[in-house]
Amino acid sequence: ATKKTSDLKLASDWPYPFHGNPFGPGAVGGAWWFVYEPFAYYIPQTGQYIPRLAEKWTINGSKLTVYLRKNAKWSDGRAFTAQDVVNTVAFIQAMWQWPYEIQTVRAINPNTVEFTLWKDAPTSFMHTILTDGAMGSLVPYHVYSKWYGQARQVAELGKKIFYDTQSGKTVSDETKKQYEKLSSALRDQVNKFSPYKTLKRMPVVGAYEPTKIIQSEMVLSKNKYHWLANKNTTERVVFRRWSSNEFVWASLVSGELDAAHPNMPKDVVEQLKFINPNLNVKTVSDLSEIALIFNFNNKLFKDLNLRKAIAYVIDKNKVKDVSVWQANPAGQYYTGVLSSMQSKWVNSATLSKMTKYTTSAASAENILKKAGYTKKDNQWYTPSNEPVEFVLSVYGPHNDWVLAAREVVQQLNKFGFKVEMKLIPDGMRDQVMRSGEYECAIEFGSAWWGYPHPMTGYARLYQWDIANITAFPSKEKFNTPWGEYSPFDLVEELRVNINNSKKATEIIQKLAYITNEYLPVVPLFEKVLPIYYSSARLTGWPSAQDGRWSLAPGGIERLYNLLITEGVLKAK
Amino acid sequence: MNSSVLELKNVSKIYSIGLFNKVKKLALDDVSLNIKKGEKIAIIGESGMGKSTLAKIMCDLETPSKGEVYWFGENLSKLNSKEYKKMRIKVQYVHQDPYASLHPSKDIFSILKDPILFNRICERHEVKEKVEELLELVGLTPTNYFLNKYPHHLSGGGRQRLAIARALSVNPEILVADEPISMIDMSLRASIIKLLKDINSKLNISIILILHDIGAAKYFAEGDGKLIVIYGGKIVEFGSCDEIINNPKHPYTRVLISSTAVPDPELSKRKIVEELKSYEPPKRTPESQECPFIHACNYSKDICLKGPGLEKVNDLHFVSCHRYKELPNWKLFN
Amino acid sequence: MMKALLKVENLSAHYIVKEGTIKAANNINLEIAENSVTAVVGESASGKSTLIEAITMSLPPNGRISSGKVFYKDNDILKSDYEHLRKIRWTEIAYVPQAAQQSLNPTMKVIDHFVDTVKSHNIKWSNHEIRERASELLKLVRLEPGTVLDSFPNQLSGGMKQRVLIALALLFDPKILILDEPTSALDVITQAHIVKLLKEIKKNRDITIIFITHDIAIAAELADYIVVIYGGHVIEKADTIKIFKEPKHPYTKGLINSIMSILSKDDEPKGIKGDPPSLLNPPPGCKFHPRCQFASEICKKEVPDLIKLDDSSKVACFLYKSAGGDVDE
Amino acid sequence: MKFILNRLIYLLFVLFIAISGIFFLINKMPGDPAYGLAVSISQQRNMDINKALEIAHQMMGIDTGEPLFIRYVKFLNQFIRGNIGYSTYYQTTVNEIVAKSLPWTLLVVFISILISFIIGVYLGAFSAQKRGRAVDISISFVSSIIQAIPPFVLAVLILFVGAIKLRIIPLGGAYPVDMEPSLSMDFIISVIKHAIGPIVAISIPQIAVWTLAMRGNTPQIMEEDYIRFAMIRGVKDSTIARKYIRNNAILPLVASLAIAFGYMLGGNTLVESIFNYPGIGFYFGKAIALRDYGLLTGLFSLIVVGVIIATFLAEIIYSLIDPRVKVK
Amino acid sequence: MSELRINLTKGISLFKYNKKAFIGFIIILFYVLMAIFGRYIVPLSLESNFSERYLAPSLKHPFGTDYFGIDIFAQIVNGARTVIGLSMTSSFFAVLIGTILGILRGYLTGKIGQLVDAIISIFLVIPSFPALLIMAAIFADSNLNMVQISLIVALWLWAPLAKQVSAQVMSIKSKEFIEASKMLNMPLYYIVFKDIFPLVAPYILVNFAMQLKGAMEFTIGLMFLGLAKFDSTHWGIMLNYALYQAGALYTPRAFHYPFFIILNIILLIYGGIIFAQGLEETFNPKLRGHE
Ligand SMILES: Nc1ncnc2c1ncn2[C@@H]1O[C@H](COP(=O)(O)OP(=O)(O)OP(=O)(O)O)[C@@H](O)[C@H]1O
Ligand SMILES: Nc1ncnc2c1ncn2[C@@H]1O[C@H](COP(=O)(O)OP(=O)(O)OP(=O)(O)O)[C@@H](O)[C@H]1O
Ligand SMILES: [Mg+2]
Ligand SMILES: [Mg+2]
Repeated sequence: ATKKTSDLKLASDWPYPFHGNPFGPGAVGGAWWFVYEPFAYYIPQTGQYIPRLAEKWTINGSKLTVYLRKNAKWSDGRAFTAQDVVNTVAFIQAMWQWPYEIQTVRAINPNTVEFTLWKDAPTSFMHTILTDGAMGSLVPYHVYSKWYGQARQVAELGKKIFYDTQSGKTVSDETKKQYEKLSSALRDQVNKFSPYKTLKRMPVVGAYEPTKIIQSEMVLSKNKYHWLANKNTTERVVFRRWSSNEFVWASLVSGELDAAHPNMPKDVVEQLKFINPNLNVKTVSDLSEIALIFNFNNKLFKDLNLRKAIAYVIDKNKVKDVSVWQANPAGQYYTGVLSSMQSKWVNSATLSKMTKYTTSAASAENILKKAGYTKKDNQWYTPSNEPVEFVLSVYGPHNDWVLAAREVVQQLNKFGFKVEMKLIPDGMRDQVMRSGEYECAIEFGSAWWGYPHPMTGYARLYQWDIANITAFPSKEKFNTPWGEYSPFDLVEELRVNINNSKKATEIIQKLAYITNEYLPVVPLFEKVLPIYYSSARLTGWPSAQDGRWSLAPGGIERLYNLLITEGVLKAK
Repeated sequence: MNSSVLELKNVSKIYSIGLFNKVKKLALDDVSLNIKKGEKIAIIGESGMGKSTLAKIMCDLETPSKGEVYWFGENLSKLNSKEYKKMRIKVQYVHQDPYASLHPSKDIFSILKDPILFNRICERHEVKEKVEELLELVGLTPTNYFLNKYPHHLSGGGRQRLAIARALSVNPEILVADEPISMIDMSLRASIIKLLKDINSKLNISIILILHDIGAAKYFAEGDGKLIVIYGGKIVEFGSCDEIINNPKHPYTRVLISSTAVPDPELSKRKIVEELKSYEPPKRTPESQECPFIHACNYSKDICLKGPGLEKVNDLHFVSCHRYKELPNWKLFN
Repeated sequence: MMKALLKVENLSAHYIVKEGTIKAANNINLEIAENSVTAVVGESASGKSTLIEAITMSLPPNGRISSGKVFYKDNDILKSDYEHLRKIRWTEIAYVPQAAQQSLNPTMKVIDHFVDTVKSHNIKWSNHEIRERASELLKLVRLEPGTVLDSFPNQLSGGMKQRVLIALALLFDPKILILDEPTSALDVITQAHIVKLLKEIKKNRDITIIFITHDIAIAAELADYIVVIYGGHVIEKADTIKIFKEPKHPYTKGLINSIMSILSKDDEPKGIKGDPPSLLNPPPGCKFHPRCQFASEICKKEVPDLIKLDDSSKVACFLYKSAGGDVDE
Repeated sequence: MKFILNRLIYLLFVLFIAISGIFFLINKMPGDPAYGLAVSISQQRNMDINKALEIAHQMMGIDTGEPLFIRYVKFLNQFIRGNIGYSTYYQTTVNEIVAKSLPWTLLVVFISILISFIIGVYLGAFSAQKRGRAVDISISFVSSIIQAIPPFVLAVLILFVGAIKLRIIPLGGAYPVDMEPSLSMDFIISVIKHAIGPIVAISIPQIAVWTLAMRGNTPQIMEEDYIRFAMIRGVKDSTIARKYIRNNAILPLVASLAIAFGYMLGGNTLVESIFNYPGIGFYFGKAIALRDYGLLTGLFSLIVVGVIIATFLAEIIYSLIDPRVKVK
Repeated sequence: MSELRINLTKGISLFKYNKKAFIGFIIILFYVLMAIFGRYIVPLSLESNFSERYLAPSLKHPFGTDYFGIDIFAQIVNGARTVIGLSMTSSFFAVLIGTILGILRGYLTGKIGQLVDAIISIFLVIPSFPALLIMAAIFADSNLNMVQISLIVALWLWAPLAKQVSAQVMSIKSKEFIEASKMLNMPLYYIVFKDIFPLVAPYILVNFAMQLKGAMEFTIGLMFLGLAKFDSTHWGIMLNYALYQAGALYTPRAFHYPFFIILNIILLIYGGIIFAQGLEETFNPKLRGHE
């Protein structure tokens, strides 16, 4: 039997991040963006929104009004309406205790929904509502209507508790207990109901519906009711299980994948391109940087001089070479703004005030000597005459990190620090990091996931993950040319003023200065996604300059979905 | 003088064997026995009849399933460990297989020295002397030649002598030897029996010798020795050796005697050997009531279904057979 | 003396081991008369089995025949090729080796041993015929064919196994039946029974029997002729009556003297002093001289020849002078 | 019967202790099964990881507050009912995962053992017969070398050569997604094709094991008296080799066979992961990496049960074939 | 009876008779010497030089260079220390535990014997590699020293040996010379150490050589899992870099990279295997056949 080869073949792991229909066993994993659709896609490189489920939207203070696409349909042919959006929000608020930032959601008419944000919600949350695939199309009302009332009840109660807690009011145990009771009752029922099993299908609003899942492969079939169905010529998307990088390399060589984004050593890339000349590669910033992070509870690293010395010693280019050779090496300034975006956010006047970290052992030595460190037999000692000696932890399963760590260790040892390396075993990264059982480590430094803006990165450095992990005293005030500021407060201020670009830029200058001078982390390189795509069976891959590639970080399938639904990418 | 050194009272032994431990085997059936100091006793019977079991129970290497064992008048099961330890070395056992009963990687000196030292038989500096004395006693001479040899340097007979020497090293009063000659060359067997006889007369040690060769038993127990014939775990005939050999009463004893080869080609042609009804060993279970020999015996009757007890023929002779009086007169040759 | 069916000339065999060579059979000369029973007697490790194995060409892999001839029906067996040998084995010469207890394949039923043997000799008997024949033979050795044929070896007792082997040996009515220690692992009563059985076989069939024993008393009961082996040498051979009446060689005398018999009266049996010789480093001269009370200087240096004393007896000892003056063959 | 019963009770006791041990060991493992989900939530929603973890716990139904002992009692209670656990990651019962994956593992293990046993026994017997000659020396040399190769290296090499260089075996999976499981020829062929990689990877070291075992066993058998007696009887060499030598040399291996089978149930993690083959081992590897305690405990216990059953069978087989234990 | 003819004295003149044991011994000795002295002879520079990666074997780099441009030969020689050290100590502990518990199980009867038997059975039925993985996860952060790590590895290696030893001891225990010792009032320690131990010693020695393989595999695993301090010259880690990180299989010019690592691993384990085989043949003459 000859089969039409209008398949897109990809690799992914599942059931990440959710289980099939989010409320029932099954699996979608990497199929997420094919199956669910956000109201719009956002192209970080151009700052453009591409409308998807929404035709347009308006923002009015804390109100977001979304006008739904009239021809959007579920894959079982039912129309997609505002009621589905209302239902979805109720369900995810009930089941996931999130996003409570949405205080109310209302169906104004079948094609219009109105979101009202909670008073304390950051305005950036509008962006999240628009671009997050979970917000509108997760829970078909016609399938889950039976539980709508219950979900609503749980969601309202949850919101109430959340708002009360946030505003410092105490919540009675009774309320909490009732909430527990209601929510677990709902959870049980919904989890038991698995559309994939009960209905033998899972109605979705996205361009593809998962139709078959086995351990090694997953098939998505085209939703023929999708609003772009007649442009889309790709009948199926087939995912192979991404079990290991080598596995993906092998599949790329043998042409069993149309696109994938594994890390690949330079020689392997050359070899694969040689064997399979149809293979192209496009590297996109992953909107994150890999950094050396410190545990500030460790006396050693409290000393800024040592951190600065380390920043000088490390040869970023070399690290990048052995780790992810395609990556952008960290620039000469460690501003917390990704180096590929630095020119856009940090102005030259600010840069000129800052320390420039060109690799130089001499500078490092100077700093240390000035600070009272001494060197004997190629080993540095602190002013209190203890050897500078520490362990660098790195998460074992992340190959590129391990390679980077190895190189860093080697360089620091050569300089005269005594550094040992330690692998964090599979599954243990979170545990080790959060418990602070490390001295220094390789981790994501600044990262712009979700909302591609410096604010996201600074929040990570000074308020959330990194701040928590490293115990960097971000609430303390640090000296800047503009006065003393606490970075924690600066981030808060930035969040409030995010839509005021002048004010925001001013704050960013201060944060950049503090980050560069006080080194909460030492960036090593900016991570990139190398996307390997094959033109053997498909045509229409965008040119290398096309801004749409920048959709890839945090959901590379968005890019593929956009390209095939619009009929740009199709079988030869 | 004639004190009892070892006594068995109604001893039985039951083994559980087989895949499911289901098969119960009666290896010894209600055996009573009283051995006096300095006595010589030969126990004979075929393979699997319970000889070794009996010997091991006598030496407390097996515990009886029923009945009691007395050493020097003391019930073994009632002794505390200290008393037991003291008595333990007074009863020694010589194994059948001199290849397995000697540690393969110890030299002769340490084989003999260790038990002497551990049991404080003599002072440390006298040990060598004592060892040489023992070697001399068992005929491993010149002693110097043997001291640092290993068991594998010795012939079977030599090993058996060594095993006897080891048993004697702790000055026992009872020596039980389980078929000590069966793995030894023909030409050396007699001398081992002779050695045991000499030990008995020289050291006044009671010796219980287990054999399946009735000729050797006769050689050993002739004169003042006793003979026990055992079949299917039961004593079938018991008494003075000469008496039994010359006038066996039990049908089994008779078959046993007539079956032994006679080293005389002419006589042997005239020897009368009875055909048995069966050549299989008896299958005895704890429930067995019948005479163990019933299945093979040419004289068995219904009365034999209920086992006979040991009956007195005369002061020196006991037999366990309902029909011993009705048997034809004993003669070995036509 | 009747015509010799099997004639062994100057046969020597040795084993190769790490420490050197073991000369287990040395310059052996034998004649086996048709329809006679010959017992080969000697103590353990004297080379009895080796002699038989050499004659039947069934030495273990490290055994070698260094010289000699073995004539069977005027053909030298040692020169025949393997296939020929395989064919006359069992059909003409059946040899039951020493370890009867382990000589049956534990994974095969008794009947299959018969079947394999028949099939290997390309004899066109149907399975049914083989079974008939096997039953017949088992009855002869007083075994119950019904149960025994379908038993596995470990379900049989030692005596039964020995009898199975004898039945198996009679499968093709061989001319010569060689038995290595057929009774030594058995109890007296079973032993007597097997002896009786062999006597019957000898009486009722045209068969020449050679058997090995270390118990010279058994030989007395069964054999026509006795060959005494010591240290790998034949030291005496004679007919049974003569050997018991007047043993010649000091060793034979000692051997007979060490029998502990129920008949012995005053003359105490006494064993032979000393240990059997090592065949790896044998003493020079007569192998028996270290244990011999009559040993003279010459015994320590030279190996005595086997000399003929009269028609039926030969001895290898310097105490004797050849009757006919000539050395045996 | 009493023996079997005793043995059974004893093994159940061992099972109980082993499983309890496993439970506590696994629950002592640091790490959080919800971490992966939390990371992806926090990335996609631009959210603090701690908050994300809380949500992830909620979503996965993980109650972090429950005391370990209570969980243990619950686990045992369910285990006795044949419900060996719940996978937080796959959000389904372990039984369901086992039902999906065990058949594949059994398929691979069964075929591997069969193939390797047959080949190994033949090679070993052959080698033993040619003892000392060039063939024998090379066979035992190669077998020893194979045993020296770390298993994962072997698997990676087989995958690389078979799937990438020669392209004769598919890259992972048990069957292509386009096929419906059925008894059709096409499906069976494709299943076999997919299983080849793991089978070869498991079989090669196993062949070496059996070869060496058989080769080591045979000389002892060759020395047995019944072999010599058969030769003396004039039995043909081929019959001797087959019925007398090989059949007896195999016997002691048969018991090991059962044990090997038991161990292989769990010993395939590496191979199945490398070949992306959806058997027990694959999920076991996943369970460890993901800290899916429920899945881990369930699978681990299952493997232990397998080993115990195999041991038990081996004991019975052994007592059946060992003449010394046999009752008349 | 024949099992007992094992003779320790044979061990001394062992090499004269057994080529295999000799070769195996030489191989192991070679690596042990490498582990002890290698780093004084072959200096190691871990400085990466990306542009010199995958240089083919030459006089300067006997095994070529790796993905980082570092000399492979130097890394192998210097890494021998961790590899050999860890596996030897692990084997040692495994053998120690196995022997002690095996003898206990074999010798003791009654409740304690059964208890020991149960312990052995439990460790036998728990698959060792996964268990080790879990142990590794548990102890990953405890900064264990080499001895502790070896103990953790040994914990999952000893059980089969204990079983073998206990079987041996049980058969020796029922031997007549033990019975004789008991009758002669010999104390327990005498029976265990003077009577039994010398006879199980050869089995233990054989097992020690065999354990090397298991210990090697386990310790390689442990490094990945972070239980052992990371040593980038550990052969297992090197191999992991070669196969997974650097994708050397996919790069024709990098053939030598995994090749030499695998070669050394195989050679070392092979040494252990044939040493054990040789010992076994020597102590159990039946295995030798007729040669
Ligand atoms: N440990 C045991 N377990 C089970 N059965 C046993 C055991 N020891 C002996 N028997 C059985 O008890 C019976 C008597 O055995 P025993 O060893 O006492 O006989 P024996 O007369 O010494 O025989 P042999 O002449 O062969 O040494 C035999 O049937 C034997 O099979
Ligand atoms: N396969 C062999 N390899 C080495 N030496 C052997 C071999 N078989 C026998 N011998 C040795 O050859 C000598 C003669 O052995 P043989 O078996 O012929 O003696 P035997 O008289 O049959 O003894 P037994 O009465 O014990 O059967 C002995 O020293 C024996 O150890
Ligand atoms: Mg006995
Ligand atoms: Mg013999």
